[in-house]
Amino acid sequence: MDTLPLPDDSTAAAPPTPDQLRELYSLMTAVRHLDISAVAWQRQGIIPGYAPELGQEAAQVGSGYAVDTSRDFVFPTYREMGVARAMGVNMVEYMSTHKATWHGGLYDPMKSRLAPIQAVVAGSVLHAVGWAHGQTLDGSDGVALTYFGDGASSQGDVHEAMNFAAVMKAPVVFFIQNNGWAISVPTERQVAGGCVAGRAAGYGMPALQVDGNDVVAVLDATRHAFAHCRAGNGPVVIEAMTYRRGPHSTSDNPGRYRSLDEERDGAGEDPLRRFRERLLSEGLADEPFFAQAQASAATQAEDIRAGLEALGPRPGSEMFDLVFQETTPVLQSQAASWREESEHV
Amino acid sequence: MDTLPLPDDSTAAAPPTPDQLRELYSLMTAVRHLDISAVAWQRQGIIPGYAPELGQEAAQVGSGYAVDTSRDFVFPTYREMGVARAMGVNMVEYMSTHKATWHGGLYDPMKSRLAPIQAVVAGSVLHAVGWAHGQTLDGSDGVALTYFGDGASSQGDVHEAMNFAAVMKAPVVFFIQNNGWAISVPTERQVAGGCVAGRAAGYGMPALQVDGNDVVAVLDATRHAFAHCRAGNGPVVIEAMTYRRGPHSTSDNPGRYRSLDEERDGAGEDPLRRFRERLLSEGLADEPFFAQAQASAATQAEDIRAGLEALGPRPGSEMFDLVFQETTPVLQSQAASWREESEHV
Amino acid sequence: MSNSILEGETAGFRQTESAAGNVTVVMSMQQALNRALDEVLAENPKAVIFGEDCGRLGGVFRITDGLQSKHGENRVFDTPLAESGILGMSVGLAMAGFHPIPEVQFDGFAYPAINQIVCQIARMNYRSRGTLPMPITLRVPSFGGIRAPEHHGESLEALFAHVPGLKVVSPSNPHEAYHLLKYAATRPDPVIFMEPKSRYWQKGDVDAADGGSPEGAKVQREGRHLTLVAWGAMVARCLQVAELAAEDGIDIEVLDLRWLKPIDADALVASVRKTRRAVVVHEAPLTSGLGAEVAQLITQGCFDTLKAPVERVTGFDVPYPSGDLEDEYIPNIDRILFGIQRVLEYRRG
Amino acid sequence: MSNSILEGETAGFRQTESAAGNVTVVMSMQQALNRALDEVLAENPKAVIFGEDCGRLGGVFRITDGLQSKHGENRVFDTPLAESGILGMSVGLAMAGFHPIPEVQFDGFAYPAINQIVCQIARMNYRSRGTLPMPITLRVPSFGGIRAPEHHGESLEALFAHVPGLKVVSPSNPHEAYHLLKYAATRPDPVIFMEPKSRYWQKGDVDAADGGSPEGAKVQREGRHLTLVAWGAMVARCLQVAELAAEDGIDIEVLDLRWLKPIDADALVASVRKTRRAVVVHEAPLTSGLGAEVAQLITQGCFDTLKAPVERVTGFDVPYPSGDLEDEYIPNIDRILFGIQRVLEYRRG
Ligand SMILES: Cc1ncc(C[n+]2csc(CCOP(=O)(O)OP(=O)(O)O)c2C)c(N)n1
Ligand SMILES: Cc1ncc(C[n+]2csc(CCOP(=O)(O)OP(=O)(O)O)c2C)c(N)n1
Ligand SMILES: [Mg+2]
Ligand SMILES: [Mg+2]
Repeated sequence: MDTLPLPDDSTAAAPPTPDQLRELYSLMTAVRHLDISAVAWQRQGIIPGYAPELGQEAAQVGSGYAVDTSRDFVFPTYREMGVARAMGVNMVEYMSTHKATWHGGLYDPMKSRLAPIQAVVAGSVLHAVGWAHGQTLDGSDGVALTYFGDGASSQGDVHEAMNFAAVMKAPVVFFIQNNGWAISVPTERQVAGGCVAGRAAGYGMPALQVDGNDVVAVLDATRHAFAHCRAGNGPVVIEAMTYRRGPHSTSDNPGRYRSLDEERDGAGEDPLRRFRERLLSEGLADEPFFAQAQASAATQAEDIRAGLEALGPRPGSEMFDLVFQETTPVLQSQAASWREESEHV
Repeated sequence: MDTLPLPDDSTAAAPPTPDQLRELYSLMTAVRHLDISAVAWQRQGIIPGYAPELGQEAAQVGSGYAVDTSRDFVFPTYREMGVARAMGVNMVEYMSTHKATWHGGLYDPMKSRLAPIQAVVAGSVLHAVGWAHGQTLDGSDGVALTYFGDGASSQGDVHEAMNFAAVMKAPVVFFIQNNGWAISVPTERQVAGGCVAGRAAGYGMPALQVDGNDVVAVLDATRHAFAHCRAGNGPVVIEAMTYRRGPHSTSDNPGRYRSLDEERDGAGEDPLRRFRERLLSEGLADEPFFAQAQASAATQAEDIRAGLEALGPRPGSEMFDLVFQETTPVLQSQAASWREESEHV
Repeated sequence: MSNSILEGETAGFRQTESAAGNVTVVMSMQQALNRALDEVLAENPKAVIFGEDCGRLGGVFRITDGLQSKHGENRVFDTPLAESGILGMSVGLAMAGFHPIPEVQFDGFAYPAINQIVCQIARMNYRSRGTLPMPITLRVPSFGGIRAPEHHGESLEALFAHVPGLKVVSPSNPHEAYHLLKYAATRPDPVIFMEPKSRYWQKGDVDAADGGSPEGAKVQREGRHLTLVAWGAMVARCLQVAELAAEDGIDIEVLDLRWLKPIDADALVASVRKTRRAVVVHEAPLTSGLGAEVAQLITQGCFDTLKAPVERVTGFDVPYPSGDLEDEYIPNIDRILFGIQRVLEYRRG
Repeated sequence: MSNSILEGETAGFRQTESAAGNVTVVMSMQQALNRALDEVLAENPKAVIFGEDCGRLGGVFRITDGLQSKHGENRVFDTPLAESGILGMSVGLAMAGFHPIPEVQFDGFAYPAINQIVCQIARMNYRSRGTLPMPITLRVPSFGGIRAPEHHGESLEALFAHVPGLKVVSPSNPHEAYHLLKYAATRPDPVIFMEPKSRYWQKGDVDAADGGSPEGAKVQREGRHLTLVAWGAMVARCLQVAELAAEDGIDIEVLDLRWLKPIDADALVASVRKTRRAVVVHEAPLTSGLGAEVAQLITQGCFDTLKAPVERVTGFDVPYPSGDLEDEYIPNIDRILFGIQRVLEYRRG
């Protein structure tokens, strides 16, 4: 399961340069900081809810960093803040979904190359396959990268997507973050066979299972998978083994289903600290660099908070105007009576 | 993929006796005869449609014969006439579905141990898992046997069923008849990875791929699988490689998507003729036996035709009476006005 | 399914010239739909057709007959047997700039795809604030009447019409089929195109040059005494009923609703303000069927002129039955006449 | 979702004795549902509860809190994350003699299971000619109002009510919740139990000994001038509206429909024959919503006494919006009052 024959154009999957490694660290630091801040903002009432990605920074930043936003397209779930950040998405617009401003987020998916936030578990995995097949039909070389969880792997749509992709040789990377939990249900009660990557062989697809807490390993696997897809070899499964260190969401209380001991044992090493030690030991970064990354992360989070606080509610008329490209008389008349009644009050 | 460690109680999977072999042959002959007759009946206007199982007699009779109707339960599709026959289901009641008398057929599923005919592709695979889990909860030793096709394997429900069954160690035998086609779509454009059995490993389930045109091999595999399940070892996948020799249904014209040459190459040896030759060469049956089996098959088919022709339409009141166990005032009043208006005319 | 239903017409079209100089061609609805798809593929290089058995076989109803060999395997292709997959894939193709025209083989097999239809196709334009339009035309052979197996005779219009973000249309004859499909398949929004499968092989005049307005409802027969509202296969039946009633001096207007979402309330109200009586006919079960919406729109718009409550003649609240009973289930001429009678004879209590 | 919504009540129940000697207990709807399930499990050894996070966690809304530790892992268990799997498995369990009480975690996640619900659960009794009953009680936390993520605020009652073979019920307060769930979960037919999630933490009196009839609709407030028809969370809102209207001398009857299938047409007609005016309120989009059915049943039964067409105050034909806009979408007090006003001021043209 763990090997993927490199396509000819192997420079596409070259190892990261020192600059890139430092950039990865800065990104992970920013993501970690924003994630912890968002939980605090929820407690402070600035946002009504949030789904933390604590512990998944390496899996998210490593994979998102591999995306070529000039041609690829990414399909997130509700927990891919780190991917969005690594891809350079406007983070106020991204976080607006958690402020309950607009479900899909306010960012432009076409410009960002990131599909709208998806709250249906496994909801967009098939979209990635369709988009990828569109590349084949167009003769383009974009690759679809679709994220989902260990829990999502149980959904029928994931099977249909893998089968379609493999039958059609669509350029899709199925990126599973196996974070050990689907809300309260641990992987061993969710994923028969023990891992999602093990399913790929049944579809005649290669799979890479990687240490999802090692950002370089994740980046490397993702780059390999992209190169494989781009060379016309069909879909690839990547399963990044990681851990959801926080609650499922700010509404969740993990104490009801796992003990602190279990958390400590399951979580393994902190991906951020681990990367930091690696950079230090390899002499690629020093304390001032880390301090600077941290300070920048704090500034970014502050800016995002300010942006979120400045964000007013969307005008109610958007409810009506954004349903269709071509509106209907019924919607227009509903909009008119909505306007009348809300102005009247 | 092709081995299944025998559970301790290996007598449960004993090879068939000569009497049983002859019975299998008689059953296959009866099924073949009824199948060909049913196509003729459709042409004659006796029944409006039919889904032939020509070529799948070994797969169906061999597996259906393994069922212990005192404790197991079988979940068919729309093409399991041979299974029903091998299980001893009343064949007029079974065939009534093709006379458009009642969708599920008129047989009693509880007494027959055969769920109603299922027209949704992959529709009942999950039912088998639920029924099987019920055996576990009850501490009973029944096994669920669920049939589906190569086409059906693409449905999300099959994945959910396999995953549920494997996670819960439910006593289910997933029996795929890979007959090469899903209407006009050949297996290679349907089943990524080339076979359904190859998927089982991903769920940590054993799988047996058998020559579906060899009735003894099918019986043997099914008995092994039942013994495995009954011993509490969880689900098993059996993929019987066979061929749909006829059209998809009496509405279908295979000439539009496959040539006669392709049919000849794909179909392989006729399972009935092959079994006959084996019985002959092993000295287990002779020409008078075959003639007798054929005569009996013809009589049975005639009786079934007579039974079907005698079958009147069900009373319209059943439309209302069979919706619920506890009817509703709305249904009663609809039934009343239906009765009034149809009597009035 | 009986064999005859699935046998395509192969003969050439018979042409006649109308007074206005338009050329009308006699063809079946299957032929009209096939021709419309052929033209859509020719006119829009981004249009793609796919589904179960759509390619080589040309569909179990032959609606896509010949299209793969003419337009190539990239434009018309078979998918694996998974409806959620087909519709989910459509979303991605639309995001990539295509105009997907998927087929669900039969009405009842839209259910496995409902999640993708309701939660994805219908909402992606909204969720993405208009940046990811979903120009998806989902063809669904629909409704009953062909003595088919279970799940092959369903009427899902009430479900679809309730879903924000979908548009729903159903043609009643070959002419409507040709024009409405060409219109639907060029829209930037998702349209569920419900084809009345029992009418596939009925022939009728198609004037390809002049379809009239493709939007809203259409009066298929003018009348003064009562409005019959119907769609799909029930329109032809209502026209038959109107002929019969005419023999008794009852002059019935038949309104072909065509668009089941958005519903043309103005047309309903205009017709019933004139006739002051209405019966709505559909195959789907009564309760929470689209007939309730139609009746309420009429009542809302014509309350002061209505002579009797709007009557509904529909399928019953029972699962669609097997062939032997389907004539008991689908509104037949007698039941529609009884409904008309109830309305005509209504006296305030 | 905000945190407070999901915080369970842990304090003991406050008891009071009524005039009739019945003991009423003050509890939240979450507590009432939890108690009902506890009793159902105790009374019927074949009852089993399962779904996503139902076991150890006790459900994201804590409705099954403590039931696994009390009744064991065979009676209350977690499944993998697949709604079609959960409902499909329910069919098999029912065939094996169990009474499954599955949970779908949120309304919007019933869509992936619609195929199993519509084509299997609702039809198995019919298909099997009554030999395979489907005593399945599907609990669905439903409707909006909690500023939740997308797909967590849906109203599926019109869809469910249209499906032959299903029964559908929704409680409006803790007392109804306790009794209707106990009733639903002991029926031999499939019942969709729609829980108004925005009301889970509201407390009310529960008289466990005396629930009254569990069937049909229920007048929650008597009135003379107009009938407000509602279900689920909208009942409380309508009661509020009635209080406000009373200040203006308008005496409103509030009819809690409770059963959305079968609908208690007699109760609707009885109420509106008295008040001669009706407004139906629901959160679901207007078009093809259950309000159309309710309105049509009223019109059909009260045509000669109705003073104005039945008015519908509902969600709009738009996807359920994000938290910031949900108060614009869900019928609020003002919109209901406007609807009442339109009915009261209606004059024939
Ligand atoms: C179809 C569907 N069912 C249920 C839910 C409710 N839900 C949201 S997240 C979640 C768990 C998902 O687990 P996993 O896929 O492992 O992703 P993770 O949350 O661990 O990132 C559930 C059950 C949903 N959003 N969609
Ligand atoms: C959910 C669903 N989709 C589509 C169909 C229409 N249909 C009936 S049989 C069939 C092909 C099934 O192929 P396979 O599973 O290989 O079984 P076989 O017919 O070969 O026995 C199709 C597409 C259906 N009955 N159900
Ligand atoms: Mg997870
Ligand atoms: Mg097949």
